[in-house]
Amino acid sequence: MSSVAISEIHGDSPPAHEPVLPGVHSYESISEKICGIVLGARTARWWLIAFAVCSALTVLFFGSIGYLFYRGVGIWGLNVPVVWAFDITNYVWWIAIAMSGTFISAALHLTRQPWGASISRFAEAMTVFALAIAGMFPILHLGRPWFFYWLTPYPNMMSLWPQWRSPLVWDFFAILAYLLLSLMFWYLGLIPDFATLRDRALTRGRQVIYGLLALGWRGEARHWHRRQSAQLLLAGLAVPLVVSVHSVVGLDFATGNTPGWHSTIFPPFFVAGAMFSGFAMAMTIVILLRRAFDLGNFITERHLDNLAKLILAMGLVLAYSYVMEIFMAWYSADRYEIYTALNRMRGPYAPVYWALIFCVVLVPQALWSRRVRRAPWLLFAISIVINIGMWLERFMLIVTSEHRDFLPSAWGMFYPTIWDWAILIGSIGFFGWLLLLFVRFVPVISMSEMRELLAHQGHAHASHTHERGGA
Amino acid sequence: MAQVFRPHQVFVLKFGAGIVLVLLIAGILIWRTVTADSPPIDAPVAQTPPFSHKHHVSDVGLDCRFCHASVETAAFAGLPPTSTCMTCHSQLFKGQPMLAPVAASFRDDLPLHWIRVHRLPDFVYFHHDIHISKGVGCSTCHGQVDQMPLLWRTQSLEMSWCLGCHRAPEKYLRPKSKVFDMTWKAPPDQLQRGRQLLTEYKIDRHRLTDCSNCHR
Amino acid sequence: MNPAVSEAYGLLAEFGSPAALLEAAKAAHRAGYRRVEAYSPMPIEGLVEALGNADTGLPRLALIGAIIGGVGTFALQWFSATVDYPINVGGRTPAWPGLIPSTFEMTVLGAVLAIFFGVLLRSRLPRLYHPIFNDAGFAAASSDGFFLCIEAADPQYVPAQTREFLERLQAVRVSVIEP
Amino acid sequence: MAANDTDEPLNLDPPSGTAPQWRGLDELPAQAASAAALHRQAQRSADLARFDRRQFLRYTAASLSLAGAGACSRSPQQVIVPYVHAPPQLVAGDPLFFATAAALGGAAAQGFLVKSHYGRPTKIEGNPSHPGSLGATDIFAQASVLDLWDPDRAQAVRHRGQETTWESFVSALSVRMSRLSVSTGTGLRILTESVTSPTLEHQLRTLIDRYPGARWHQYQPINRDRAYEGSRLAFGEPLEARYEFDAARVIVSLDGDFLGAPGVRYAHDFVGARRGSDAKPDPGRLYVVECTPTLTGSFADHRYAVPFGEIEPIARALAQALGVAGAGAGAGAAGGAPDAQLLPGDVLAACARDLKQNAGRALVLVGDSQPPVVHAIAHAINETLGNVGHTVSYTAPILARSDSQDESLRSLTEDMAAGLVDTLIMIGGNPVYNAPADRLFGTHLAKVAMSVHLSLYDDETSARCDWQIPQAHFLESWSDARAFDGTAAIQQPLIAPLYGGKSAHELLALLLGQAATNDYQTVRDFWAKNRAPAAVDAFWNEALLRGVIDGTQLPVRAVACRSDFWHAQTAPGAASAPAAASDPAALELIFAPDPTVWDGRFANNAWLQELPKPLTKLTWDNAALMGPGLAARLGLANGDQIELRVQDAAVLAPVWIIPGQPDQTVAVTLGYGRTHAGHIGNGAGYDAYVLRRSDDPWHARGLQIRKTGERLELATTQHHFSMEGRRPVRTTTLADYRRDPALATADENRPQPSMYAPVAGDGYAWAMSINLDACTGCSACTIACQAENNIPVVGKKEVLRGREMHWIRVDRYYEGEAEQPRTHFQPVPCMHCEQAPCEVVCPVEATVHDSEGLNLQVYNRCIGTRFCSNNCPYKVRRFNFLQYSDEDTESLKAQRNPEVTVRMRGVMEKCTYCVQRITDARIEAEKGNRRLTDGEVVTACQAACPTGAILFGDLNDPDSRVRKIKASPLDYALLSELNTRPRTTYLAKVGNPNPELANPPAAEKKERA
Repeated sequence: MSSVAISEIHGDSPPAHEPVLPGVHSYESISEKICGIVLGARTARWWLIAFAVCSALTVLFFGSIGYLFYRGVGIWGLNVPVVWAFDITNYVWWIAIAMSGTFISAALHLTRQPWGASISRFAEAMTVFALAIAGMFPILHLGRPWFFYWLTPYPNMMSLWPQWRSPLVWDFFAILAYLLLSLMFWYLGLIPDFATLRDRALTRGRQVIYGLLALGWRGEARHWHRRQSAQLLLAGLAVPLVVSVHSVVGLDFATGNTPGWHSTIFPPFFVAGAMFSGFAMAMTIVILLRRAFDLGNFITERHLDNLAKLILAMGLVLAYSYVMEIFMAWYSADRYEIYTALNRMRGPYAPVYWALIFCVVLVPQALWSRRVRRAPWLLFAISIVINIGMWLERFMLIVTSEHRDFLPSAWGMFYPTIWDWAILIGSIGFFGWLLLLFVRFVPVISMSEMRELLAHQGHAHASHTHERGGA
Repeated sequence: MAQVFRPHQVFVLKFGAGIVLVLLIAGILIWRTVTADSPPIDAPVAQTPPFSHKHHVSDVGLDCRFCHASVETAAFAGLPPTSTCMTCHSQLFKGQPMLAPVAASFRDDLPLHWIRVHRLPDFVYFHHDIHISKGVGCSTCHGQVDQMPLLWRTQSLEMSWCLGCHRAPEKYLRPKSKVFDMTWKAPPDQLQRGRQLLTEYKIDRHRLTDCSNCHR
Repeated sequence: MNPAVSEAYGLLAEFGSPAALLEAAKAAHRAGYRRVEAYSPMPIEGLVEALGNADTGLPRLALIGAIIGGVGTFALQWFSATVDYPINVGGRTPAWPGLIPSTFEMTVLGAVLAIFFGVLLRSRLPRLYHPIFNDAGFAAASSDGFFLCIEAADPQYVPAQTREFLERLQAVRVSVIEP
Repeated sequence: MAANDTDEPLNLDPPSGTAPQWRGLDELPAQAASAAALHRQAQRSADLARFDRRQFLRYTAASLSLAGAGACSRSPQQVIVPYVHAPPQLVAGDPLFFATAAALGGAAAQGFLVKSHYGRPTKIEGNPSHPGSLGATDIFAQASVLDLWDPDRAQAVRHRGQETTWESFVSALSVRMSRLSVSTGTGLRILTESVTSPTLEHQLRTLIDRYPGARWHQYQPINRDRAYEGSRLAFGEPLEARYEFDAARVIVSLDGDFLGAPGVRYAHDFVGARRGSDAKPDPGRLYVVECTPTLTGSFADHRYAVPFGEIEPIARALAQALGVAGAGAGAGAAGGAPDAQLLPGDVLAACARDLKQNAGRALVLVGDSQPPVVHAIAHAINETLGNVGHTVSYTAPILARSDSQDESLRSLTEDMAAGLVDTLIMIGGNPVYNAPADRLFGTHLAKVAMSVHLSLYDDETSARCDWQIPQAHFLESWSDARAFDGTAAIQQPLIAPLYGGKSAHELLALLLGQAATNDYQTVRDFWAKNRAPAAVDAFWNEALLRGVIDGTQLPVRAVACRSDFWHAQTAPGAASAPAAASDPAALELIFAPDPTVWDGRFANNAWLQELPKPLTKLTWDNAALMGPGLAARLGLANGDQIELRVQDAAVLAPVWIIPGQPDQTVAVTLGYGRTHAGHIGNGAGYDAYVLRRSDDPWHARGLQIRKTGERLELATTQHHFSMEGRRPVRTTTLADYRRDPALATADENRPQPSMYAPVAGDGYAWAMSINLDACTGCSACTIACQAENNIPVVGKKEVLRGREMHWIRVDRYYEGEAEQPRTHFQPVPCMHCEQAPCEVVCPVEATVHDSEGLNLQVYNRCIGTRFCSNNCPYKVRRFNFLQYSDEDTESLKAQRNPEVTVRMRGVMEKCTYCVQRITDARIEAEKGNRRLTDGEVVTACQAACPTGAILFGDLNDPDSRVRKIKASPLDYALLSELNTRPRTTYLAKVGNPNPELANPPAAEKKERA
């Protein structure tokens, strides 16, 4: 289909418009550059250091999980009334980060944004990894995790089924569908690049590994054709799915009667929040990669600029929903809702609330400035702040609602323990660990799509001359 | 370029994958058999002394309640104290080596140890008395004990199995007179008889599948 | 004719640019060749049409998968909650809206699985060994080579003439593929 | 018994507690081989490891019931006769109920029906036919079953710490006794606590007759010296005042906490009269003047907080206002004092008028800690008002001896100091720990040649004694005890001593040289004494069956009040009370028994340690209680550590701020800071006995407070005490109620519409009603529930995290300003909502409804998402964040109720309406093809509640009490606006303030507004 796009690219990109791929490129140079990162003989020092750090954190992560399974969720600071805290906060945070990847590449795919090509690949990778981690938390947070499979409907000796009306069951299916779709979407895109790697690999070992991964891809026209229509279909399915997944996450709370949760605004609110933090995380990683492998030619400032605009837009949507939340509380005239709203601003967790307002509402406003949007390191800093802010937002949302609900006699407080932190930090380390492996052994940018882009540019150019010739 | 994979290598790969798959399935099956509850269904369980229900029920003609005295009155059917055995065996087959453990137990006030054949998990609360009084026969759950030289389990005793009856009791209910009848077989018009019994016994069908019926 | 040649898998012609390959494919089709395959490092517009039969059949598969996933899930929920083991949960009788989210997710998943495996099956992938790889230069097909292969199985395939035909299409290079 | 070794105990699970099933026992080896048998059992307990829990329980059941049988077969003809007609209130079924009685904490006895599972006492219920119980129990009774199984109990005879045998003690003692007998016992001293056991009294007196030189001392820290002294002042002889609260309309309590004291009868009578019939409240009026908040004060219609010393002047002023003969004279110097100084406004006058109007139906009572003269004044007032014979009557003391225990201890310690004590035998008690500091009991104890301590625990006193003899728990030994009205009851054991413990009777029998006789023989002989031998068996069986001995109630005595006491020396505490009042800086300290560990004897009882103290909601600690004003003045906050110094004694204590406490008074509770209590009690709290002095044991003046700067973590189960205008507790006043019965519940709209079709059912519909007007906050329900449902104890650290597990908690709210707060208690179990929010969010159907309206929690299906807890607006669900239930301690397993699953970690749990009791009862009924009748199912909390505040029954039964009571206009649902449609509802509280009093408590203002 992207070939169909040619004319349109030509159409909606006036000559003045800077090209997506500046600098001279040939099909060969693309393969050269990108395969170089993977097949390059020596590993960069920064990579080794980063990998060591992340490995340590990964060990911490799984160590903590081991202890968690051994002792029980009591090692966290949970209690009644606050039965959910870091566990679910991390879950929502990670699944929101997962949002961007599939969504970005799918959306870009559908809207045929040529500039998406260079960022969709690791955006998808990011999704898969974040989702894998997000998917762990619903299991980790269980009192008896070894029975998590009771959420699946299968004929059993108890003749029991899941309780279909529980949002947790919806969650289960949502994550399942989302994870599989992301994986397949990602892998479908990877196959031809694996083939390229297979054919350029110098060592037998790599030939075999990449050969297996490439499934014997040989670039047949019909295969290309099917793959493309498949990608298009998957992209088309991905968008509604992603929206539904985060709506379901929102429903996890909205279906509860806890003041501060029981609100119809939640599903869209969560979708917006997810896009927001997803884009922010994408930004973080884009900038790092760009710097690490100096991909400035593939990931241009225009990419960053567009991404920044998206973040700004989502930030505004989010800010709006915060206002609406408070308005709804007041408008509902519900004693409990109102109290919760006020308690967030003045209660024991007020610092968290104001911190997140700063991170999520105020900071992104800097993106109005074009100069900021073009300054990678500023963007990087902002994206980090946003990520932190979004974590705080989920924490605030969950804990402040729980800790003071209906009966004053049952009010309580939550204080995190060392294990709460260990698992949060560990999960981040594990994410980094996966990403590092990814950038080292998988092409970070889709070579086939790059080639397409190149072809289009060439073609566009050609068509210009042709017209002149005709005149 | 050279082929990355030669045909025979491809074959090896496929074959290997096949092997792995087979091993996986085998592993699961083994695991299930290893972790299955013991004693397994239909496997006679050796006891000391080698008590024979067949002998005591069909040959001697003892009633279940002679030994399982509280089956009608309590949750637990009850196992007989040694003294019950001795009511007869202080006279009959006195010297038999087979009966030595019983005599010893009676003499030294050391209880006999029977191996449990029908066991339910901790969290399941089963009451014999109510089942008996509502016309559920012994053999429905315990099988034809009178034909068992050594006792064995004939039913899975899993929740789904329990539900089988609790959802459709009419298939199994008997008239009171037949409860202890080992040879009872469902008559052709059981369903209709069963429904009559349901009303006669005042059984509230709704309750039967309540979780609280067995779990507390 | 030379048996050695006739036992070949086919003739492989390499072209300099996507455009050239496209032209060659069209020409081959016009010339009546039907067992023709084009290989390129990226998708090329019109190539499939040029070779004939552009139908992927994937949308149909997707639809079937979606229906199975959706209807199946809804039916399962309805059956288990109202027929198999109806349980009083929160004093609320089972209502369909509560069953929709899972149904939707599974509808999508059904379609996704159908599409993914549809692609692989219809493309006969994975296929690790393929004669085409026997050609030393074919590695370029995954980075900057554009190839057209007329298979020996083609009824019109006559080694000498076919090679001549291909060379006429300004192929950079034409070589025989060992079976 | 063999059967019991299998999974299915036979002999001990009969249809109901009738005699025949003990046929099982006859199958036991008749010869007393129980020790040997037990031993063998113990050896076999190696096998226990591979048994699952219930197998284990039944296994122990076997061994223990064998032990129990052994107990009975100590002499072959002994037979325990179980209860014949278990009252309908009690669940029939496998377990047996045995009647017994005990005087816990040395107070008046309560009668019990102890539930025995296959020979293991697992649960204590009240004995309806026992006057001291009437079917209910207090927290101590409920928790005492845990003491029985406490692995920390003294388990062996010890000589100077070395484990030895009973025989060696016997020989050592006999040597000494033979020497003492020469000197007619000079130098032999017995120290007991208050004795209510007629048999024990008889034995002791016999001993004294036998050895004229010997002496019997008695001391316990919480004693009634001052009450008896007061009656001696008033009537010339020590008498027991017996109150008839059900006849009293207007009650004035001067620092008297009759609702908080051990025992349940007074609470039952008081509330019973107040509640009226079918929730048509007809409350009398209760005035309370007290020095620190108590349950009684919390219940009062008018409560006033005054310093300790002001009680006496108030009493005198009241007497004067009532024109009591002789009042106005005397030391209080309150003669002409205008009561304005003492109580706000014209309270005294109004109160006096109220009393006058209700003369004969009024009652004035005084707390045991108040000086004797105050008691005397109260007696005088009651006489003047003609209350005697109606609301109060007088009998001989129920205690064997009513002379001053402080005095008795003084003489003992002095003799010890003088080296006059050769052999000291202590029966129970823990004087080294709880004797007044200035008696230096511990130091002098060293001068005693041979000291023997018979006690449940190897405690502080045991550590300083030559001999420590493990005492048999009251569930392990025979004895008898008197109730508050003197009615005697036999204390019969349910099980052989687990650790070879000895009873007081056995020890005394030994001293008397009757080594052969056991406590069974002793007790039986005592009661057989003046009966025809033929009649004895019948009498004995009857006594054991009913749990009371008829005709033992003490006769009422006619009394005449003297008028010479008005000049009696006032207690030092009150000497210059006005001065204290005038100088706000002068601080005073008052002592009170701890609400849950009492005088320290229950310090090792985990249930009581974790039971939130009714008013402070503190667990595992005692604190120094002070009012907000004082705290503000000293710049102290909750948990700040302070040094309390009285003269040269000082302790470090954490501060706890409590509204309604006078600003110059700091209150400390006794019973903490134990060093030899056991794993549970050691190191919890601080020891307030250090500050206690014999000259004024209840009160100390000249208290100095120093802030150390340290902070201590106090584990409280409720952090927020204001209702935030949400009105979980609804109150009204009698006046308002008469005007508009529904006023308190007016703003409720029930039932709200629902989108779902109602789930109909013609079966049972279980429901509960909790009458807030009857709830005194005593928390007996909480402990009863814990005992019935195997609820684990989590420990201080977990409580600090907010993870306590109680299925029914008693919430406490304050209304009004901090100086004069109104206090409300609200027991909150699971509401069993018909439209339960918790169920819809559970992904695995672990919490669902059953057809009788129970909101079930299926532990074995629960995977622990905790979403249900989130969605429970009442937060009554409890989660096993860690492995809380003890899986290692065998004896604790034996205590558990085999009818209830023991929960593992990671599982949610909550109140089940005692589904096990419902099921057992239903099965019994269905076997008879009949429907359950009202009162056949009683939940554990309901059974324990002294005031019948909790009512449980079937809503579909047209004439069930619960259905009737829910028709009351006072009936309301908690958070009804959420439309959860709870099956548990509440009855609003109806106060009855005196219309004359200008300033009704703030709360009522609120209500009207």
